Amino acid sequence: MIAAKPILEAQGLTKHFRTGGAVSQRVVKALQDASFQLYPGKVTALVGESGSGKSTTARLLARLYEPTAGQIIYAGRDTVEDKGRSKLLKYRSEVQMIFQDPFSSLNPVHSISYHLKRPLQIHRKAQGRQMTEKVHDLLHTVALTPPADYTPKYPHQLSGGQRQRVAIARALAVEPKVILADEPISMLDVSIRMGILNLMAKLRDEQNLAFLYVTHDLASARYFADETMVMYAGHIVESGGSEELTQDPQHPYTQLLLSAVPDPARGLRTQETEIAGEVPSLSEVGEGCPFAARCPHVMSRCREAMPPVTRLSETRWVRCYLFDEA
Amino acid sequence: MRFILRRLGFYLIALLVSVTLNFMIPRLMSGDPVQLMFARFQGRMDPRAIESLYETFGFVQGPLHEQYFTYLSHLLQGDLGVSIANFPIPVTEVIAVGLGWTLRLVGLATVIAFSAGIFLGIRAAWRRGRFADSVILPITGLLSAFPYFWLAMLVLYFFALGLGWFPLGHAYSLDIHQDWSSPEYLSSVLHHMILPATTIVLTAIGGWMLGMRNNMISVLSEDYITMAQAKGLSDRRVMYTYAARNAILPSLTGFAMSLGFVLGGALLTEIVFSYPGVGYTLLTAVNTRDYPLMQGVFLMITVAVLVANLLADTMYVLLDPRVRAA
Amino acid sequence: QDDGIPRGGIVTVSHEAFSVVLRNFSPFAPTQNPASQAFIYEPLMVWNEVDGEIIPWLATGFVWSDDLLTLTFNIREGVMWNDGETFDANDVLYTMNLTREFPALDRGAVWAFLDSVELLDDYTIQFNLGEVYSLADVLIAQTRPVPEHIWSELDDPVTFVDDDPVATGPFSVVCRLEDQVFELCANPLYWQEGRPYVDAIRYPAYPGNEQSTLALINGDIDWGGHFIPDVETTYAAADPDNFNFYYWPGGATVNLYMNTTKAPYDDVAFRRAVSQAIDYNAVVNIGMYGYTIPSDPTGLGPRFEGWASQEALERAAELGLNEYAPSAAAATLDEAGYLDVNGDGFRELPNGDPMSMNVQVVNGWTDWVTSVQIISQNLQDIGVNAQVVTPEFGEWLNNLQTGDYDISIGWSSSGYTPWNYYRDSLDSSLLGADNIANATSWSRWFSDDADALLAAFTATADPDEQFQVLSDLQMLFVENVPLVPLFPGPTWYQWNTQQFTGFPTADNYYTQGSPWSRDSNSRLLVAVNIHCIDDTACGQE
Amino acid sequence: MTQPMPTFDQARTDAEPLLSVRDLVVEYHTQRGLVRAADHVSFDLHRNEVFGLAGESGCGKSTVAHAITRILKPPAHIAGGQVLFDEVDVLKLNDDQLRDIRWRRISIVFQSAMNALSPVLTVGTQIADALQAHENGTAQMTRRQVLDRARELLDLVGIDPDRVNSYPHQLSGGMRQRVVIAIALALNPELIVMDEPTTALDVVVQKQIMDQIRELRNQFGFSILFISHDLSLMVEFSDRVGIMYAGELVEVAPSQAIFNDPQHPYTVRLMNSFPTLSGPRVELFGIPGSPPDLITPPPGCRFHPRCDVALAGRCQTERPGLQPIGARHMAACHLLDDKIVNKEDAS
Amino acid sequence: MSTVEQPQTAVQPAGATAAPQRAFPRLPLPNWLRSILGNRKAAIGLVILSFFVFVAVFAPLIAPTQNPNRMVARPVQAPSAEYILGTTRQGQDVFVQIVHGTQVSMAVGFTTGTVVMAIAIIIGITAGYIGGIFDELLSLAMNIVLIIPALPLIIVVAGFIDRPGPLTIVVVLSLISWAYGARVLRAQTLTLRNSDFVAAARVVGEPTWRIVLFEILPNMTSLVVSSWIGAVLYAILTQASLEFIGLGDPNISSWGTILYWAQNNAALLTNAWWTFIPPGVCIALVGFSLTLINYGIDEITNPRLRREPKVKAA
Ligand SMILES: Nc1ncnc2c1ncn2[C@@H]1O[C@H](COP(=O)(O)OP(=O)(O)OP(=O)(O)O)[C@@H](O)[C@H]1O
Ligand SMILES: Nc1ncnc2c1ncn2[C@@H]1O[C@H](COP(=O)(O)OP(=O)(O)OP(=O)(O)O)[C@@H](O)[C@H]1O
Ligand SMILES: [Mg+2]
Ligand SMILES: [Mg+2]
Repeated sequence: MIAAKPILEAQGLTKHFRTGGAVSQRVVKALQDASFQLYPGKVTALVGESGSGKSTTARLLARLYEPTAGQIIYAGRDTVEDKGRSKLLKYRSEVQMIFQDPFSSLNPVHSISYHLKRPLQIHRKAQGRQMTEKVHDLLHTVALTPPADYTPKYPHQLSGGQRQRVAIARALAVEPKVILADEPISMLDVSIRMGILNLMAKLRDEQNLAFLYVTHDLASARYFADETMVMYAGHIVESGGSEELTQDPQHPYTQLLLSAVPDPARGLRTQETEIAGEVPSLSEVGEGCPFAARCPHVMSRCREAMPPVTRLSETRWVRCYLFDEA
Repeated sequence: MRFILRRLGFYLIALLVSVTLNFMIPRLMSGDPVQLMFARFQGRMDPRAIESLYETFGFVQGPLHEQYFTYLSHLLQGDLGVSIANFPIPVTEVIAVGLGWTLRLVGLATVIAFSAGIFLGIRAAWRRGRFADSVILPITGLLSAFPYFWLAMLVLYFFALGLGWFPLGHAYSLDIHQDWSSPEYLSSVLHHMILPATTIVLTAIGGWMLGMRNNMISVLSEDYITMAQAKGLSDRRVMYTYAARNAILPSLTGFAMSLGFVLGGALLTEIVFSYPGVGYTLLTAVNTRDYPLMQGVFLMITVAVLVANLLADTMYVLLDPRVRAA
Repeated sequence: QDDGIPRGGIVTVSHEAFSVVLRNFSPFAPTQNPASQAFIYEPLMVWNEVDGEIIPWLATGFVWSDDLLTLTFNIREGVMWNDGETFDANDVLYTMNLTREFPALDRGAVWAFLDSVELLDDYTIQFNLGEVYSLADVLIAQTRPVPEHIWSELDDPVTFVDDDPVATGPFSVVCRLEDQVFELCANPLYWQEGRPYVDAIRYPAYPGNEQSTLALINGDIDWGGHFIPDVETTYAAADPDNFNFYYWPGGATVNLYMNTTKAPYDDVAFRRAVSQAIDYNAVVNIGMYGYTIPSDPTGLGPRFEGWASQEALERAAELGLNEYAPSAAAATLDEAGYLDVNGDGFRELPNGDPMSMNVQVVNGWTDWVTSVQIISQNLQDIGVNAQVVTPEFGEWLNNLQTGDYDISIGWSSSGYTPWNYYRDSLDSSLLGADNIANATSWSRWFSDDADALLAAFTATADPDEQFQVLSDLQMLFVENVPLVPLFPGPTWYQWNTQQFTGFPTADNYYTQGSPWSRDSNSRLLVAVNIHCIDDTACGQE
Repeated sequence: MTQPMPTFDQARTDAEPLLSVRDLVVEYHTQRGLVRAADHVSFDLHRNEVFGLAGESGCGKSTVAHAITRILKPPAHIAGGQVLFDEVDVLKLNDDQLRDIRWRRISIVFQSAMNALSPVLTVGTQIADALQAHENGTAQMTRRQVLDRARELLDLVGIDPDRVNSYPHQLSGGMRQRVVIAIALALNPELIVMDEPTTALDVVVQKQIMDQIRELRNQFGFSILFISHDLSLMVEFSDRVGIMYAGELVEVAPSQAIFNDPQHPYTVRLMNSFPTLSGPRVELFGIPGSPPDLITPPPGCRFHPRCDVALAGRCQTERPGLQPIGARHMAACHLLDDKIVNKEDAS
Repeated sequence: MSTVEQPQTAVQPAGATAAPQRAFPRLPLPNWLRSILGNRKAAIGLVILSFFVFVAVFAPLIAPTQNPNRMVARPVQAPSAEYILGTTRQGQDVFVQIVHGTQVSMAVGFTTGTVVMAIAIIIGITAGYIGGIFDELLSLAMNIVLIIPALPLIIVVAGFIDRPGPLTIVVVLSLISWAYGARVLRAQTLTLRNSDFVAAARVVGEPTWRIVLFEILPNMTSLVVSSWIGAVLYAILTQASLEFIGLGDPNISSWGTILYWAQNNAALLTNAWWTFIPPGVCIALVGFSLTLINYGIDEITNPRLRREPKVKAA
């Protein structure tokens, strides 16, 4: 697993949003000091509750936001300073993104073929007659067949799952190496979710793509991702192999999260974990561990500084003083 | 309260801008008021007299910024200068007479139009396709498409000149002495207000009604309305406390914005119904290039609109708890 | 009083547009309520425009010295200010000195020719002129004295807002002043025995003609003075017995001015052709609703009939001036070389350059706008490319004064004699150093002959001599056509005899009837003459 | 949360059902045509039971819930069937009778609490409104008493009672949902219809709320019609589950049976559509295709276009009815006819 | 400056496809006319409007004249076979004036509406899309222009321009009336800017100008159209008012000036109704047709506003 070199890497990635008017500014610390790697042919999941900063992470990597601090290393090179359209265009031909809501990520006024042709044109992947062929190929890849049925349609004429497939096809059009998928299935019906996940898994395997899979559904992370990172209030608190992490959570927050997931297979009504408190507001988090307020094992130093990364194994680390030998 | 403070800040800026605009406009206009006045006497005034008039009128020479600051400092002292056309009466006095009448008439008519429009809008949305919705709504729509003055004149000729039900003009019967404590005078004022106010109401009501109806229809499909109904609340309670309270909010902003419009539009009412007021004063001031008066009226109208907006904002804050916290 | 004249009643007057009442009755206010010019502060003498007589009022008469350099006025005795103080020559002297000290108050511009004023006794005052100026008497006679005992106490008479006037006039008591109406009540101390007959004059606010017309038709107004379209059908027909109107065509002549500093207006032949091209009857009947008559070529009008020079009129007829004769006009242009050489339907300048012109008229002055529309249509008919433009008043005036126009309709001056008409249009001294054409010298047509004649007129008080000078001026005028007289300005005047009588009528037009004329105070004659038709009509309150 | 919940088996199975839905048909009149969002839906709900209704988005779950509480609005229209609540047909009640049972006997918790609370009224007012609208139920309560009761209710759902004066926007999503539940509890109803009460919430909050509901049910013993598309939660929380597909109820069974032994091909595939946290990691497939357009539903069995075991001919033309296939287990599928026969044979 | 932004009724997501699902209003041009005509109100409005557009376009053919204000006949004739709408006090043919007036009034209305919308689009979208301090300033400007009383300002500015006429009116109205549209468009742009499809377009590498023109703008079609119609209506009414109070060019034949002259000639007092009634009715009809079209657009984009189909008794 470690053998391959990471294709995309975040180093100390931090994003602070400034909100409010000129009078009273508030800083939302949406992402703090995040470091992780994405590998070709691997899916890395990012799970956490709503507002914990998952989308922010994905959008930072997609260069939709400028990071406040940190590096985004693509193929060994920091790309944060790459600005201007041509440099970004280069980056974007390698890193693509899929959005949560297939209803709003396709422009209702454009046809499916427009959506697929644009990236081909922008990144000069095809021209003229080739273009149509290429569009059809893409639709084939995402199992929208026969392609000719779909090209003239508009997004509203497709179902959610079909739309999400179009979105995937659009991302694939530029032949990227990395795909950032921000909750790609959460808006879809249960019955079609697996189709999309399986499609992405197929792409990962066939095209050796690296995926960042953002989700709030731990079970799907277990199913789809090779590695999983758990995020809480802007911090990645635990990371490790998906199976390992879900079966044997270490960080108190991960434990809490897992215990909250309804799971009929685990037997009915067995879990009885008292959960108190709520996710802190991101504009109010202080220096310490953001989970301190809810943590059953809280210690005084938890409130003073964010615990450092403690490596538990080759692939596994956690940020919690419970594991800090010092 | 932060909301109100912000708005206050905005009004201050708006005031400054309009004051500046006010200062600039006469300096861009052609036509010298003293020359014009002289011309009106058809050449019988001695040039020496004109010279000294320039001085008396207080035409400040000198660099523009100096003039501007003199203007501002005069304004701060409540000194709007002396009306040229009504020399030597101070502008404030010229305006004072008209402003009261304009505010009374327009204020009353606007409040009536607004309340009636809101009320009818509520009814129309509540009972779709019934009388208010299918008969009154199109009629008010048609009425608001009529040129105001045209409708007003027809009304005047028909009801005042033809049928003699209403007076032909003026704000009160000239046979009654102006005395705000006399019921006879008050009823005369009301009687004289009926026609002009009705025409304003007739042409304005359609907009409010349609806006309110549409907002109301949107609100009615909200879950909280269904929930209120499911709770078994009376129709009245649901309609007013739950639906209308929410639906009125957008109209309220519109209401504030429309005041400037209505105050300005009062000009036509004043002309058609020989009603006293600032609108006509403004028109005369422009025609005679009575700059101080023109500036004064314009400033007064602007201030009145700003104050009305502030009131509407306050209302807004009272009605919408969400902005209170913001 | 047992003169049999019923007393009482409130006469309702409509005059110029105003929408709210303002409290100022100062006789010096640059834009006064016409009321205050006559009914409150009275003049020394009243000039009756209709017969040209000067009627003794606060002064009983005046005498010129033989050298025409001093003028002595006798002030009436027994006149009281409405606060009970006595009025005498001291007040006149005070007023004269006030206007000298504050030029802004010198509305009659008397200090242009006056040297000094001195008191001979309490009821005699002498005016010393710097040079001979034979029109000084009328101008001084119109001075309206203010009470020294009040005005001398003021800080600044120029900005004095006179809301409770102390004056001598028949209606000098401001007994009601509200937002939309003011009333001037009869002065109980008035010097004319038993006058005025009515209790008060009421001025309601009417923002425009439309509104006063409605009120007139409704019988709300007793005495009106404004334009009404189709007055017979709209107004008079509503109550033929009582709703009367008479539009005396004695106002100052309205002219067509041409910018004679530019081609083709510098060419007298062109100007003559314009004079021949206009359909004066259409202008008067359509533009002016038939409320006036076409002007004669000298521009003097019926009021100055006595001054008319037959010689000049004959010459004008010879030249075909002021006659609607399109073919003659065309011929004149042909002859002068204005031909349509390029065949576009419009004539070119004799040198072949295209010729087109804007005819200016003030926006909103609809009677004039229509007149100008007719005129431009007339000019187009003879192949002159004329278009109507309607700048706002300010720009229009500015254009005329700076000479930035082609042709324009415009007013002229009227006065006690026709001299003012010619002086204000032709006197070269009116062209200011800054090239501003003052008064009505907008045609910018000047000549030494004209200047000399104008000076000669005021240098003598001899009627025959003056007549001769004026004849020469008329001849000069028709020969050169510096401007084209269109029609004498009608004076709008309506009266309602449902309640009041005593107004000038068409048959007995004893003086100018309009309640608001700027030129004279003759409405004072009407005001002291109006009375109820009978004791019941005015419903004594 | 000490006592385990009494399961359905321990409940009074023999008693008359509290709610009995019979052949409910609901239609929406739209510009595009008639949408039959509930087509002959029948099920029973017993006292003290949690009955779950699951299915894909748009299959008609909310429609059924709203029909039962009679809060459907135009263009919806109840085209047939009966909703017997305590043996009274709710669909036949007039406005007054309806008002009488509403909230006092049946209350409802909406899908999204954000939208179920008016943003401009305080939480207290909205609770008080429910109390005061039913004077006969809550007697003549004074303003004070009403507010006290509101505070009590908030306390019950684990919210600081001082929040009565808060506005909805001042509360977090979870708190708002609790407020809505508190309002639903206000008059001690016998049945609470819960239409996806936690869908908009995070798992942790969802867990808190579901625990709370469970505890309250222990305390007050009301029945719940529980609607969700989250099958895990559904199975965990409900006693019995009904699976809906395209406006039809295709299978009804105790939740364990649905989870362990689904019978209808749709249920089978649905159960194979979501990954679980525990247990082996098996490959999941989902269901190919998408739910049908209800304006032009497929003839015969509505699931047949997506069904890989559909019988040629019969499934395309003949509509299967809901049939018992085991103890308290019903399903609507032609394939199961054999099973029924088999079972009958066996017995 | 964040004032309270209100949802615009015109932009509510249309539930035309499936109600519980989120869908954006879709108004691609090919269907544009069809959906308008499918709505009864809009269709009636469109028919009335087309009539006037037809009259305006073919005015020279319908009533050939060199100058519609030429005095051609005996004054104040009642409508007759020769003069369908009679003549004015000046002997002008009212029918000819109205026909040519249609041209002027409609031209002013539509030009102004278009200029206003152009300004509103540029300012609204820039403010909404670029955001930051730029947005703060532009929003401030919008709110100020909105709050400053329009008609007085128009009168003052019209006075300042001096030479009145249709062009002046277009310029003045455009300068003053853009703010409302800009505000609405800004709010909508803000929403759209944060939408996923814009983010997706950026990720794909679309340049900013293309995002604004091809991704955002087409999604605001209905909003732009209804604001445009609103602006046209406002321009036509305001033009008439300005001309009526004498701030127009009396030589031009437009509905407002015909009314101005009728008023000056005391048309109602002399019973010359044919000079006063027809222009007013024309304005009202055009105004009403525009209002109807806007109702229609509202209903098309927000299906909730539609009259629901009649439900047959069960
Ligand atoms: N453009 C922005 N401006 C200001 N704050 C933002 C912005 N985008 C996100 N935030 C804030 O940053 C925090 C993290 O947001 P983010 O969208 O990354 O969360 P998330 O984990 O993806 O949540 P969800 O599951 O709801 O999508 C939130 O508090 C959010 O309010
Ligand atoms: N107001 C409406 N007008 C027209 N059709 C409607 C309306 N409301 C719902 N429908 C249709 O009725 C069907 C059932 O809708 P319903 O809301 O009951 O589904 P649901 O199962 O509750 O879905 P979800 O899980 O998304 O809440 C859907 O196909 C929908 O298209
Ligand atoms: Mg997210
Ligand atoms: Mg639902």
